[in-house]
Amino acid sequence: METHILSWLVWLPIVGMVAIAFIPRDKNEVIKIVAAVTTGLQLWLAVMLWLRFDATTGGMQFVEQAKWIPTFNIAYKLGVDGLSLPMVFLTPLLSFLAIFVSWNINKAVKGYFALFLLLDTGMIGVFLSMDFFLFYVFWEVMLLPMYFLIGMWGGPQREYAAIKFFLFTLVGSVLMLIAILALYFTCGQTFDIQLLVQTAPEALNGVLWWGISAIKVIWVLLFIGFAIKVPIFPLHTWLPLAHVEAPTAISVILAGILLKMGLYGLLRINYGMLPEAVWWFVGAIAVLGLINVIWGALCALAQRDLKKMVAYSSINHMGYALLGMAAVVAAGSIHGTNMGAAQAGLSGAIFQMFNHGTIAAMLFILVGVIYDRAHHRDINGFGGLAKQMPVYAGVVAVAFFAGLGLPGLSGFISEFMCFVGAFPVFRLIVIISTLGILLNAAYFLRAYQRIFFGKLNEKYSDLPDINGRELFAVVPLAVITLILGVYPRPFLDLIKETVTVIINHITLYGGSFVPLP
Amino acid sequence: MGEAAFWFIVAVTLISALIVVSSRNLFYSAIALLFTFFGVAGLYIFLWADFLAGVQVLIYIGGILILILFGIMLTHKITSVDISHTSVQQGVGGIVVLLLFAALAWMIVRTPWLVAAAPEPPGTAGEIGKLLMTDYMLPFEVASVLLLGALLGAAVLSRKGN
Amino acid sequence: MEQLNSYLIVAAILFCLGLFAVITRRNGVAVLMGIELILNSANINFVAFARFGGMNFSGQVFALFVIIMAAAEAAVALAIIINLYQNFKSINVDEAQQLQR
Amino acid sequence: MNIFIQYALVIYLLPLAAFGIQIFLGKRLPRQGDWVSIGAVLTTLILALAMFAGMLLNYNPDFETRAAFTWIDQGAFQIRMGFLIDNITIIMLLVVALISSMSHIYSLKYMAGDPRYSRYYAFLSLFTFSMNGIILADNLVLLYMSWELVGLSSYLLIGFWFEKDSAANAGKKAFLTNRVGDIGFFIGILIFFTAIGSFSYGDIFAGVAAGKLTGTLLTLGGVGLFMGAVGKSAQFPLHIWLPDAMEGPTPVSALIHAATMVAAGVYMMVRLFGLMTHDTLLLVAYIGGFTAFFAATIAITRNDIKQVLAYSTVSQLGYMILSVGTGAYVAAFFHLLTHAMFKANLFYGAGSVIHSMHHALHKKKDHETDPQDMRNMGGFKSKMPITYWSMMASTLAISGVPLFSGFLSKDAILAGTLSFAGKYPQHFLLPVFGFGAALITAFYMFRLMYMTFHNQPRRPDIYREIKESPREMVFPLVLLATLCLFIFYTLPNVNPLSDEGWFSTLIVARDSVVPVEMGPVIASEIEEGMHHSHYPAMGISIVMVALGILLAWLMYLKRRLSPAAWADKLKPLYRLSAGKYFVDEIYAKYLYRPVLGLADRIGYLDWDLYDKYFINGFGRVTTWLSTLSGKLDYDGLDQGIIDGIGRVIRYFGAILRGLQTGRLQSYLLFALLGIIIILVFQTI
Amino acid sequence: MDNYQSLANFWPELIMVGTAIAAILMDLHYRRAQSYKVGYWVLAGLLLAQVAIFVQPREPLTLFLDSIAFDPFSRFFKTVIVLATFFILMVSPYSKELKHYRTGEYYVLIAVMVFGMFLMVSALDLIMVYLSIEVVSITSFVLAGYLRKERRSNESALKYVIYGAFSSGLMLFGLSILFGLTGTTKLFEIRSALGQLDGSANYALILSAILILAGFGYKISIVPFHFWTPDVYEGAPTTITAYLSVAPKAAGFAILIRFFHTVFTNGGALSAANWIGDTGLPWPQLLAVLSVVTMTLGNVVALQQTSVKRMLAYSSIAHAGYMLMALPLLSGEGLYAVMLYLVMYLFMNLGAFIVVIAVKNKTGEESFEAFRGLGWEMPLLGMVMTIFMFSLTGLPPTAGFIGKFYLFAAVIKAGPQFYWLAIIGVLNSVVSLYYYLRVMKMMFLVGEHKNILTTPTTMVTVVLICLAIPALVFGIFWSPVADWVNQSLMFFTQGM
Repeated sequence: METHILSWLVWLPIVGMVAIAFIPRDKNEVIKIVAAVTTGLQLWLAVMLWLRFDATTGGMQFVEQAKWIPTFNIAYKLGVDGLSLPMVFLTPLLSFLAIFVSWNINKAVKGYFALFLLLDTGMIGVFLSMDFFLFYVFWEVMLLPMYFLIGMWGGPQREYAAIKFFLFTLVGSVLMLIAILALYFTCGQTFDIQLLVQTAPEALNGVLWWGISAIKVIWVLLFIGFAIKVPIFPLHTWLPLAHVEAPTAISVILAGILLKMGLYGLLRINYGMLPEAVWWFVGAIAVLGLINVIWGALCALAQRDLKKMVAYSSINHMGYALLGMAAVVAAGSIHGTNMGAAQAGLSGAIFQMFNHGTIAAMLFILVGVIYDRAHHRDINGFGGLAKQMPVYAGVVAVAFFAGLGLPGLSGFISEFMCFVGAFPVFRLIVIISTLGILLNAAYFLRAYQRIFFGKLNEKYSDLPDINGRELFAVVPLAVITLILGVYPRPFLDLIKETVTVIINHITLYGGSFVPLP
Repeated sequence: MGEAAFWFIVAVTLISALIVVSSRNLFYSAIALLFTFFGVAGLYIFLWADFLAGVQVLIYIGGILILILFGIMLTHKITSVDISHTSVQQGVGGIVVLLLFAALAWMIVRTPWLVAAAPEPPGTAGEIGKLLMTDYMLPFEVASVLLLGALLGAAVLSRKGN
Repeated sequence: MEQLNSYLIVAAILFCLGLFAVITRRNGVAVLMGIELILNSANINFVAFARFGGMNFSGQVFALFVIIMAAAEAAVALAIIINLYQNFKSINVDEAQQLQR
Repeated sequence: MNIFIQYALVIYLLPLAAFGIQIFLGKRLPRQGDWVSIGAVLTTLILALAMFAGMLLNYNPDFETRAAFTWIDQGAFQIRMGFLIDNITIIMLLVVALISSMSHIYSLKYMAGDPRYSRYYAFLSLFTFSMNGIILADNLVLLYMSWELVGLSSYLLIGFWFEKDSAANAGKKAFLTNRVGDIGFFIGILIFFTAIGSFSYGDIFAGVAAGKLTGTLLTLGGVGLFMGAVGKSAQFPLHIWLPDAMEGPTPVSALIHAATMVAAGVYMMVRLFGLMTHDTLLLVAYIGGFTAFFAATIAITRNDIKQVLAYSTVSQLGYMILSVGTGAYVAAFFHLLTHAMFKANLFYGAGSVIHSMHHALHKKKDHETDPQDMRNMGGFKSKMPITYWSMMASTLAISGVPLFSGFLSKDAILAGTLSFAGKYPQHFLLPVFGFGAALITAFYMFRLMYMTFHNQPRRPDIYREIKESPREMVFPLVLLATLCLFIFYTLPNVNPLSDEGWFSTLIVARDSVVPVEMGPVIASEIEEGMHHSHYPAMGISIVMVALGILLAWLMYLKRRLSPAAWADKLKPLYRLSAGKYFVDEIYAKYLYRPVLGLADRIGYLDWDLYDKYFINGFGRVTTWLSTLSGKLDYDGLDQGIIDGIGRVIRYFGAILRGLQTGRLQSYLLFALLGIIIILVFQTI
Repeated sequence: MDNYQSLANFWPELIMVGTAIAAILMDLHYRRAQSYKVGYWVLAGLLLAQVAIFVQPREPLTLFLDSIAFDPFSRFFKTVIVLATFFILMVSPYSKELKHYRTGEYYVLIAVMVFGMFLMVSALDLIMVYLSIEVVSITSFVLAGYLRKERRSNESALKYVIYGAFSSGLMLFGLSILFGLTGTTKLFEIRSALGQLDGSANYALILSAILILAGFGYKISIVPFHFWTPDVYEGAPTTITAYLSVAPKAAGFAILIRFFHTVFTNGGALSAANWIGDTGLPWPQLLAVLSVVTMTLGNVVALQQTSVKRMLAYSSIAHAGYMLMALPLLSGEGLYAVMLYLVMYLFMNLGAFIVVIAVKNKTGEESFEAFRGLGWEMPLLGMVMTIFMFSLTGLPPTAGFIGKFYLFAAVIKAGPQFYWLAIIGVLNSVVSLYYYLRVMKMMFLVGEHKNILTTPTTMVTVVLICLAIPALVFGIFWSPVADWVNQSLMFFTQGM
């Protein structure tokens, strides 16, 4: 497109960041407004993109390409398809709302919002990059602001959380770098993701490294990188800590967007470039998904810290998406080419990514609301707040019920689709993981009861209800959750063709898959 | 120049070197070093390097050894009787060095060195001078810069006051 | 026994004695002496190789440069040692241990 | 779109609109907006009546109309959402609309003055909306979604008085217990979808008929679906939530936990009866029969008036499930219909009593006495005549006394069990359960009536303040009491001993679509058999009922037999009954606590062990101790894999740093050693 | 080219010698307080030398009868050295450490050292190899001990001189063996002589190569010849530490690459070159192991440090390890990557050290504690330090990432048998993150938020910015550097 809408999306926050750099440091309000306007504009662009997106094709759209470092075949290439569009919409949305969530930041405001905008660019860049090198650069660029945002504005253990987050993710991403380079040199020396998707399966076919198929080696390296971000058990322990210690807005971003990058990477890179390995590895994905579901739910059930509980619930919810992703093998001939299940699973996984983005964001914002007022998050330390803060209680109820997958709210549909998709292939795993639905309900309801029901804790008899600014941050998310929960087609229609493309690609290279019980 | 003379010189060189590394008295070490240098100069003569032998005597004995003696005196009160010194880690060091020597000796014995017969040259100074003006002119000049730098450095470090 | 190998062995012994001095002597000046031994041993090698390798004067020239360099190095090293002595009142190498953390 | 669909759409969406208005604007509307909800629900009642009238005019047993649209279209994966309307739907819609309207009206006074009055009506509307979704669904997805939404509204209404911990707990318990059933339901759906590729009833029936899903999988699918019913209809072993659900306001109990929502399970089984294999149905029958008997035995020893009714509900639902299991699913649906009326009425009556008690206690400023405990009542008959007589009508109905509706439906069920046992004699236990429960039902219901309304007042002080409830509460009582008469179900026939009438004409048994080689239970055969066992069943049941009433009469009215003495004589049994067979305790001990313990342990494992895994074993003891002391705290940097690895790295770092002694000559020595090592490495 | 003609292409070196002499004369002219002005004369000479480098003809030649090479490869390294020297000269007058001393000779010595390094990067004769290394060594001994009234500096100089003399003694012995095997001192002739050897001399060859490696290894501080590095780096004036960590290291890599490539390979085009190890010498494995050990040791020990300066010393060891990683591959890409890395490393490492200088100027300390809260107090310093630290870690979008990227790309390209090396390399950079982040943590995360703003001296600020901008920009757009490196290597791949 001649409008360069994608470039604008990516670079607008940087413009805002530069603008903020020139504002005197004591003009806090101005800085916040500039940040809000920047992300607001970005959101508007994202909406325009959504509206102009052509849902009838599964290919890349709005592609922009420019030479960058020709000697290494590195290009500046952006593009969007049904897989990335939801995330490209979600990123500015959450960024915009997070700006308002962080409105009462008053320590080093300038630095905070500048870093925040840098983070914004990094995130959206990951979803838009169609060049592997560019992708990696954006992937890493996020780390720096994230480190400072957690480390400087976080909770009591912020430094520890920040460095843990940083180290974990870096381990993953450096392994990813090795994989990227291995792909580059074995598949015709290109970083172009679209090109690699076409060439990699052929180029790597039959290549053995130390007696192991090269495809598997690269797959595993990439998988570790993405799994840490998702995070997939047992690489998840950075998450509770980082989520708990991060300031509210950053928890929102972490849960809402950063976790999705792992799944996005798996779908875009692992599924796209190494379809053959999908067949080999899919059982493990399903099992890991199951573990994520059950483990995350049980851990959430054990928590007393509300934010930590929500953090573990993220692990749990990502498990559903993994199950959905594993469903893609249903399209294989062994399962009677059950395209329906594959479609349901994969669409469900992508939908789950988006839904968890909105729902987890809501949850974290709401946790922040209560934390701002009571200055603690101990589930057992409240009680009877429904009477004192009825509006807040209502909104939290919406968020919690969305989190536990109540029909009518979008999380239900995506979880449902993930299960429906995975069931034909992974019967036992799905059956066990449905227990997750129960545990979900258990920990959410338990927390809700302890916080809101019962006698009002006298300590909090003058707690003010949620205020307008906070509501402004939550309501759009709740509305999206509700609308997509009742009528998901506006979303699902957009990703349909892309999902079909992915499934066809994977079945094209369908290997020998032995079904699990 | 018989074989006996050669072995005598070798013996002087090595024994004095042994004293250098083992004497507890720094002065004795320095004096022994003198003999070592002389011995090496003698070996040079055996090796048809008369010019080099002269240089060895001039620079090593006339220059470096004197420097070392100065060093000893400047760092010890001249009246102090006790300029002895001790050694550390002799055991481990000895083993390592012996190992290394074994490796070297093995190498020396096993390697087919480049050997070519040649007549004894009438004098070496001329040939060396020719080389210094042709093939090794650059190193020759560089050596002068090196000396300049060393001179300057030594001066900087040993200058009194500011 | 005027053979290449005997010179080489002598050089090797001298080299090892020099190394031994360097790694065991506590006194800086004594260490310096060890270094001189090492350099002399290398020089013997050069000259011996020159003699037996068909009277190749390159070796002698090399030795010459080594001697020059040794002089320069000795001057600098002694300057440093004297300087150290002025600050530490000792030139025992192993007492210079401030920089060990 | 025909008129039925249009009506259905309005019926479906109107309560939702009311819910939205109430939630957002409720408090600002005049009268806190109760008229919005009531208006909406009365409109649905009118529309439902219109549909009912349409059905009667049509008088076609095979009437059926559908409408659907594509809700999700992902190419190969599609979900179509839609309505299926047939006679069953219409009757069910009417039941829900009627009882819901009654509850709305009843609540006008019952809930007056509650601080969250508008919220209450909002939730009621939400419930009505969800329930109608279950009824109207033509596919498993909408069914499941509505199913869960019903669970949600039930959760909200049970826990409506959330300041009470017991209420909040009960709500949570209801939701979670239901979810257990729903997991099975969900798996059942998955099995059917996977085999057939569609969620629509039509496609699924066609698919099963075409043999796309057979064998054990079909049985398991059916069992899965049935598990949903077990949860929702409070069948053993998931019955535990329903008695607790009585913590909710009484109109809610009447509407949700007696008449409609709990019947959803039965409704679903009736709808999907054709998919059940013989084995599934056997399980259904036994669960139902056992529950009917089991719950009845618990009801005997309850002293809380609502608890008696709650267990009675469980028991009656067991009847229906039993009936479905024996293939007499029409009878089950018939009982659902009659039960909705009389059980709602009983609850309203109980509510009326409690309301009155409340006022009395309030006047006396007595906060200790339990207003629901029948031991504080007695002799209310004279003070609350309308309540008494309407409740008496319902009691007769539920006990199965001729001339009342319950007699007909219960008779049909019992005939069904006899017919089934006749066909499969090895399952003789089923009729035993049925008749036994009939006896006990009559007993505990009359016990309730006698303890509450007859004899001398046990607490004269309270008795003095008792008075009849206001109009808004009495109206539903009278209306529903009227509907307990058999006549409304047998018109145009007037034969108190036969259920022939509009109902039996319009609702006829359809045969299972399960392939013949799987030995389906043929509903029409059972129906056929019922005609033969009709009179035997009637006879036995009348005897049983009479026995039950007699026993109650002797014990509680005439005091010829002492309940206490009998309890003492049958002590073990009495204890079991009084302790509700300790199901809750068993669950707590073997289910909740282990799961919570597991969660704690996993959480601990995750955070304190796994996360600290690489740290040396000594640290573990301290963290263990700190966890024991209830603290999940962790100490700064000494945590985490990263730190674990970091520790290892730093440990080696310290060793390596040890090499950096600062002693020059050691350095030189190390360098020489290095050279030798390299040399060895190189020459080997 | 004969000696006389050679002079025409010898301008940069001549200019540096002339500069040194002129500086000595100027130093006589200035009084103590002004003696720092000598630095500007040296700076002028340096720039002149750079101009000379720039205008020189491009085609490769050998000068002084094959004594030194004159080629783009050496020109590249000379430019790197000039750049590093330039920044050091800019900053030195503002270092408080040096304020107490007459600094005229300091600059003269730097000029001599530059001269030595120029020769180092182009030496083609064993004598030149030896002498040039000695020129650099002797001057750097003196510079390390320049703060003669400080014990730390004395001690550092002593350790340096003994370690240096020891290493060069080892190297010399190795060179003598090489000479004995081949009978010549010219590298090209050595190669052809070695080419005719049969396997019987392998052992001597190995021994001599290891001893020579000790000499080079000491210059670039690879394990186990690194021991001097932390102590000397810590004791020396910080300006000199910064300088030592960049310029002589670059020169050391240049001479290592040239020497080993010229002597120990079959001399074919780089892409097809083979180690003489066709006879069975396991060079690649040796270098790979040394690289792994070096980077791991550097990183792991750096974790323990309490002084930022010393931490940077270890980190520079680790970086030597990274660069060494590309050598065993013996591919054009490998050399390319090393050279590119050196350029990137120049900016980030100098930058980091200059920040240390600025902090020391302010607080008088170099420990981590000295950095507490500095990010708030001196935001600019904090920002540039962030860039340098992230660049040293190798995170995009900084120059350090590009350097690492090329290194790892070269390793990966060499084939699966080197993947383990790459994986260890990347994991090492994760470890390194930990201690680099500690600096960030001290600067920003801990310590209260002060509102007093201070800035370092203007010139230091300017230099820092001049270093930070490339450290950032080359992370995004590095084509010019890549092209430059490419041109400098082009001829190399066709044999010298």
